[in-house]
Amino acid sequence: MNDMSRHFDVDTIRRQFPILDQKVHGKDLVFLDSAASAQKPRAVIDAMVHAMETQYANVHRGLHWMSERTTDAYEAARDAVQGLLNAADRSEIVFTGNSTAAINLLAHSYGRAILRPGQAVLISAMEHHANIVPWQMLRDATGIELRVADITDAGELDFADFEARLADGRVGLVAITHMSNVLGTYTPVERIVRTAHAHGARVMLDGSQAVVHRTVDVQALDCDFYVFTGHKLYGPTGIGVLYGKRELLDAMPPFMGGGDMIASVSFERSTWAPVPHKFEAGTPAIIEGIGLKAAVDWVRGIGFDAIAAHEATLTEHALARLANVEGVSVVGRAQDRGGVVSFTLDQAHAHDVATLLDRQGIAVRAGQHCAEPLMRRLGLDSTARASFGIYTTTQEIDFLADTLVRVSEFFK
Amino acid sequence: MNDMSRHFDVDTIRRQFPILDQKVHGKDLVFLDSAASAQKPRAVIDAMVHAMETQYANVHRGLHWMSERTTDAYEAARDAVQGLLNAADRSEIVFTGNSTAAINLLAHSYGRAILRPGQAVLISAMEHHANIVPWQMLRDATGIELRVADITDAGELDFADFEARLADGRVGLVAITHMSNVLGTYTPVERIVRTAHAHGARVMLDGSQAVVHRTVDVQALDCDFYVFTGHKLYGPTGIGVLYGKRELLDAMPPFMGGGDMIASVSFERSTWAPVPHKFEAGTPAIIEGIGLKAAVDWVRGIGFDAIAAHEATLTEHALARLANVEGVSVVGRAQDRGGVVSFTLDQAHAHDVATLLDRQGIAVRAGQHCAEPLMRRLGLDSTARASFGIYTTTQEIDFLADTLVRVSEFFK
Amino acid sequence: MFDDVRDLYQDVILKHGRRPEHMRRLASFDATAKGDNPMCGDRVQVWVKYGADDTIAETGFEARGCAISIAAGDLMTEAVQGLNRGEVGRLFADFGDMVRTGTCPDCMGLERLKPLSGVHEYPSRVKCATLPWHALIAALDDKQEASSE
Amino acid sequence: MFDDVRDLYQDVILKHGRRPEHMRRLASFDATAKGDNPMCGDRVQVWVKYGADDTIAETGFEARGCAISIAAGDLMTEAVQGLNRGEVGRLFADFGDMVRTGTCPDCMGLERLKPLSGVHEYPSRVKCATLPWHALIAALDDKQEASSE
Ligand SMILES: Cc1ncc(COP(=O)(O)O)c(C=O)c1O
Ligand SMILES: Cc1ncc(COP(=O)(O)O)c(C=O)c1O
Repeated sequence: MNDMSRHFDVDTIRRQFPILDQKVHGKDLVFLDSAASAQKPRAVIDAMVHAMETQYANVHRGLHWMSERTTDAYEAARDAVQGLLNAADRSEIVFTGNSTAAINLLAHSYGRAILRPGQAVLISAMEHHANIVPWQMLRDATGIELRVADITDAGELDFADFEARLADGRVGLVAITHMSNVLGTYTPVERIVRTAHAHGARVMLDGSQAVVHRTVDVQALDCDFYVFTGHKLYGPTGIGVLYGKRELLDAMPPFMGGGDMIASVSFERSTWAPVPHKFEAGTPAIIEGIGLKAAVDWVRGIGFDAIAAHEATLTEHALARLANVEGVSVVGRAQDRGGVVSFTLDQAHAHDVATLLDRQGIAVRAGQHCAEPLMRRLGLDSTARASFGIYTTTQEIDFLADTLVRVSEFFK
Repeated sequence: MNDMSRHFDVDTIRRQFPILDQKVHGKDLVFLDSAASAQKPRAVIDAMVHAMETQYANVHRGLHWMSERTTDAYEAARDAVQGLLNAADRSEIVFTGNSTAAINLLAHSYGRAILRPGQAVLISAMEHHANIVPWQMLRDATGIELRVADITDAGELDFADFEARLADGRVGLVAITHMSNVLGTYTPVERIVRTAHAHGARVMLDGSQAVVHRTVDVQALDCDFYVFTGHKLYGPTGIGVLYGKRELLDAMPPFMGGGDMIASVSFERSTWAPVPHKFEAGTPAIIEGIGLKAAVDWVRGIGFDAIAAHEATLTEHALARLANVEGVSVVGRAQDRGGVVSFTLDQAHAHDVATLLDRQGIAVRAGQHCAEPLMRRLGLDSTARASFGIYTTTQEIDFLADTLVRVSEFFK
Repeated sequence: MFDDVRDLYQDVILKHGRRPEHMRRLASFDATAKGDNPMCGDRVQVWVKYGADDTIAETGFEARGCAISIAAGDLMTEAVQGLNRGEVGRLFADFGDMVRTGTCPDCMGLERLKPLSGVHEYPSRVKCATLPWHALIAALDDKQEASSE
Repeated sequence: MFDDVRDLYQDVILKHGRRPEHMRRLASFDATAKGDNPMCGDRVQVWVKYGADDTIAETGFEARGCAISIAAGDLMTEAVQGLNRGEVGRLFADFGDMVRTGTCPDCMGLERLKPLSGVHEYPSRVKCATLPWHALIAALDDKQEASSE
C-alpha cells in the first residue's frame, strides 16, 4: 500500500454518499456505472439544499441582498472551476448545460465564424457521439471537412495516422477525447496539443471522463479549449463547462441570444457582454453551479493524487480478476488507462449479462456507450462496461468477477 | 373574500417555503422578486434530494434498476408538463435549459430550416431580451426580416399595428410574450393566434411569466409553440420547456448534436431519434426534471383558480396602495394584468429605491428588466419592480407601500 | 443465484436464444426488412416467403443481439406460419400487450410466445422482444426498415 | 428607519446627487466620451477641456442614473481638476480600491471622494460609483465610449 492510499479511506468516502446504502432487488447496490454519471456526495446535496432553503434569487441583475449573495455563490463556482483546471483567468470558464452543449457551442460559434470552408476538423475513432455529431452537423451545414484519426487495435490513438491527417495544414481544429468512455484509454494530450499547434490547428479536449480522475492543467497542456460535464464529477446534472483561452473566446460570436449575454439591446442592433457572459444566455443553472462548486471543492479536498492511486488499484485489480473469468474478453489494452473496463462474454450478449448482474445489485452499462463508430471499428455490437468511482471498492470488483463466473455458467 | 381565497391559506403555503424564514439585514425577508425567479417549496427540494439520495443514475441508456427508475422519474416530468399545458402528446414536450434556450432552439431549427428568406418574424415592443436577441441573430445570419408590433401607451399590444404587420402575408412566425415581465400585461393570446393563423403565420408564445399565474391550454389556444422556464414556476434552475405541435417538431432538424438525440451514428451520416429526443442532446437535467415535476404537481395541487384569485387580490391591493404614495407612478395600466408592478419614484432613482427597500428586507428589482427596447419605448431609463408569488401577502405589500413613503421622504 | 430471473430466462428462451432453429437467410423470398435498436446495438433482418392467399409460408431471420431478441425472433417465425398480414398485426398487438403487462387474458394464439411474458418485469428489455416483430411487419408492408420506436 | 444606510447615503452624497454642481455639457471642449451600464440603465457622458501641460482645466458631465452615480460624477469633476492623464489614472485606481474595500490607507488626494467609501458595503452599487470615471478615462484616451466592465 502506498502513501496515497493510506490517507484514502474508502469507507469514510462511502459514508458521504447516501445512495450507496440503497438495496436493489433486495441486494446491496454495487454501482459500477460512474462513467455514465456519478453519484452525489452529501456535500453537493447539502450545498444545493442550502441555497434553496436559505439563499436564493436570480443572479447578476439584482440589487437586493438575496440576489447579491446568490450571485456571489454562483460566481464562486467559476472560481472553483478556474482552480480545478488552472485556467489563467476566471472569464475563461463558460458554463453550459453539459459537455454536449459545450461542444455544440464551440461547433456553432468557433466552427461557423472562425473556421473557414476548406478547413477541417479532426476527431478520433474513439469519440463519444457528443464529439462526433456536432462536427458532422457543422460539416453538413458549411462544407468544413471532418477527418477521423484511427486508433490501434490496442485502443490507443494511432499517432502516425493522427499526424498524417494534420500534414496538409488544413486542419483548423482538433477535437479529441482526453479519456475514452469505452476503453478507458487516456490520449497523449501533451503530444496531441504540441503536434496540432505545430500544424497550425487549435485543440479542444473532451475531458468529460478525464477530469474526474486526474489533475488537469489547461495552461500546462496549452490546449485551446477543454470541456467537461458536472454530473460525472460527482456534481449536479444540468451544468457543464467550456474552458477557452481568453483571446479565442473574445473573438468568437455568441451562440445563443437573450438576457445576461448582452451589453445593450435595440431592435436594430445589440452588443454583447464580455466573456464569459457573452456565452451564457438566460438565467443560468444557479443551484447547479452552487452544487458544482461543492463537488469541485470536495474532489479537490480528497486530491487527485489519492483519487488516481485508488482508481489505479481498482483498475489493476479488475483487469487481473476479469482475466481469470472464463469467456470474458476485456476490450482495449491501452498502456495509459483509467477506471473504465469494457468487456464481452463469450456465452452471452452484453444485455443479458447486464440484466443478470443487475439482479445481484450490480449496475453496469451494456450497449454501444454512445460510441457507435468505435464499436464498428472494434467489430463489436455491444459491450458490458464496469466503471469505477471514488467510492468503488475492490470487494465490489471481486463480487463482479465472481458473479460473472456464475453468469457464464447460467448461459453455458 | 371570494370562494377561492377561502380555500387558499397563504400561511400554510408560506410554511412550505423554508427560505421565507430568513432574515435580511436583520429584517424579515419580504421577497417581491418572484418574476425574476421564484422560491422553492419543500416539495421541490425534497424531490431533488430524494433522487440524489436514493434513486439516481444516468437515464435512457441503462439496463440496470437505478437507471430504469431514474428514467421513469425523469420521463414522468414530461407527463407532468404535458398535463400542465394540456398538450396532445407527451412527445410534444421538449426539455431545454431555460426559456432562453427554448427560444434559441426554435430560432435555430425552425428559423433556419423552415422559415425562408423573404419571410419575417413578428415580435412585440414589450418582449424580454430572450425573445428579441435570438430573432435578431437569425435576421443577421439569414436575412429573415424582424418586425416589431407596437404597444399602446397603456402598455397593451397595439392590435391594429400587430394586424397591419401581418397584412402582407410574409410573416412566417409570430413570437410574442403571453405576459410582460415589466408591465404585468397579459396579451390577448387567443386573438393573436387566430389572427396570425389567418395570415398564414405560426405562433410561439413566451409563457415564462404567464404559466406561473394562469391555466395554459395549448390545444385550446391552438398556439404552435409555447415556452417556459422551470425556475419561475417554483421549480429548479437549469430546466426549461419548449412545447411544439408534433408535426412541426417532426419537420424540424435538430439543434444540438450528441448522445441521446441520435438513432444511429456513422462518420458519414447520422440519423435522428424521434421527437422529443431529437432535440435533447446529451445527458439531460435529470435531477432538475424530477424537481420540475414536483413543482408542477405542487402548483396544480393548489390550482390555478386559487392562485389567480390570490394574485388578483394582491395586484389590486398593490395598485390601490401605491396610488396613494406621493411621487410613485405605476408603469403600465393594462386591463388584463398579473402580479407584476413596475413603478418609478419622483424623488429617487430606481436603484436608490431598491437599495433602501433592501435594507428593510424588501427585495425588489430595479433596472431595465431585460427589456431595454420596452424601456426606450416608455421613455424610461429604469423602473423598480415588485412582483408577487403564491406566498406573497397583502401585509407585505402594505409594508412596501409604507416603506416607499419613507424612502421618498429620505430623498426629498 | 439467479432463481429470480427464471421468469425472464425460462429454459425455452435459453434454448431458442442459444440455438435458434430459424436463424437463416431464406434462399428465395418475397420480402425482407431490417430492424435496428441503435441505443443498444441490436440488429435483425427478417425474410418472408408467401404461400397461398398471401399467408406466410416461411420466415427466416438473422440477428445480432441478446438471448431475448434471438429467442423472440425464433419463436416469432414459428408463431406466424400460415398467417396473413392482418393476422400477424393482431398477433403482434397482443404480443406487445403481453410483454408489457405480463398477461393478455383475451388473447388467442399466444401459447407458443408465452415464455416471453417474463419480459414485462424488465421494461428496458421489452424492445429486445419486439424488435424482430417490427422488422417482420416492415417486410410485410414492403418497407426496407422498421421505423424506430 | 434608514439609519443604517447613512454610510452610503451621506449628506454630501445626497446633496451632490440631488443638485450636482457640474452637471452640464461644456460649450467648448477637447474630449468627450460616454459610459453605459445597460444592466441597470445608467448612462453618463463626460466632457473635458484641457489647460496648460495637458492637465484638466474643466470637466462637465451629464448623467441619467442613481444618486450614487450622479454624486460620484459630480465629486469626480472636482477631484480631477488640474490633474493630467497619469494622475487621473492613479486617482481612479485608488478610488476603485476605496469603493471596493472601504478604505485606502496609502492613498492621497481622496479626501474629497471619501464620502463614497460607504459604497463598498453595497457591491452591486460599486459600478454606479465608477461609471463616470470609466467615461472620463475613455475621454482622456480619445475613445468615444467606455468599455464595459
Ligand atoms: C417574459 C420572459 N421571457 C423570457 C425570460 C427568460 O427566462 P430564462 O432566463 O429562464 O431563460 C424571462 C425571465 O427572465 C421572462 O420574464
Ligand atoms: C467522453 C465523453 N464525452 C462526452 C460525454 C457527454 O456528456 P454529457 O452527456 O453530460 O453532455 C460523455 C458522457 O456521456 C463522455 O463520456
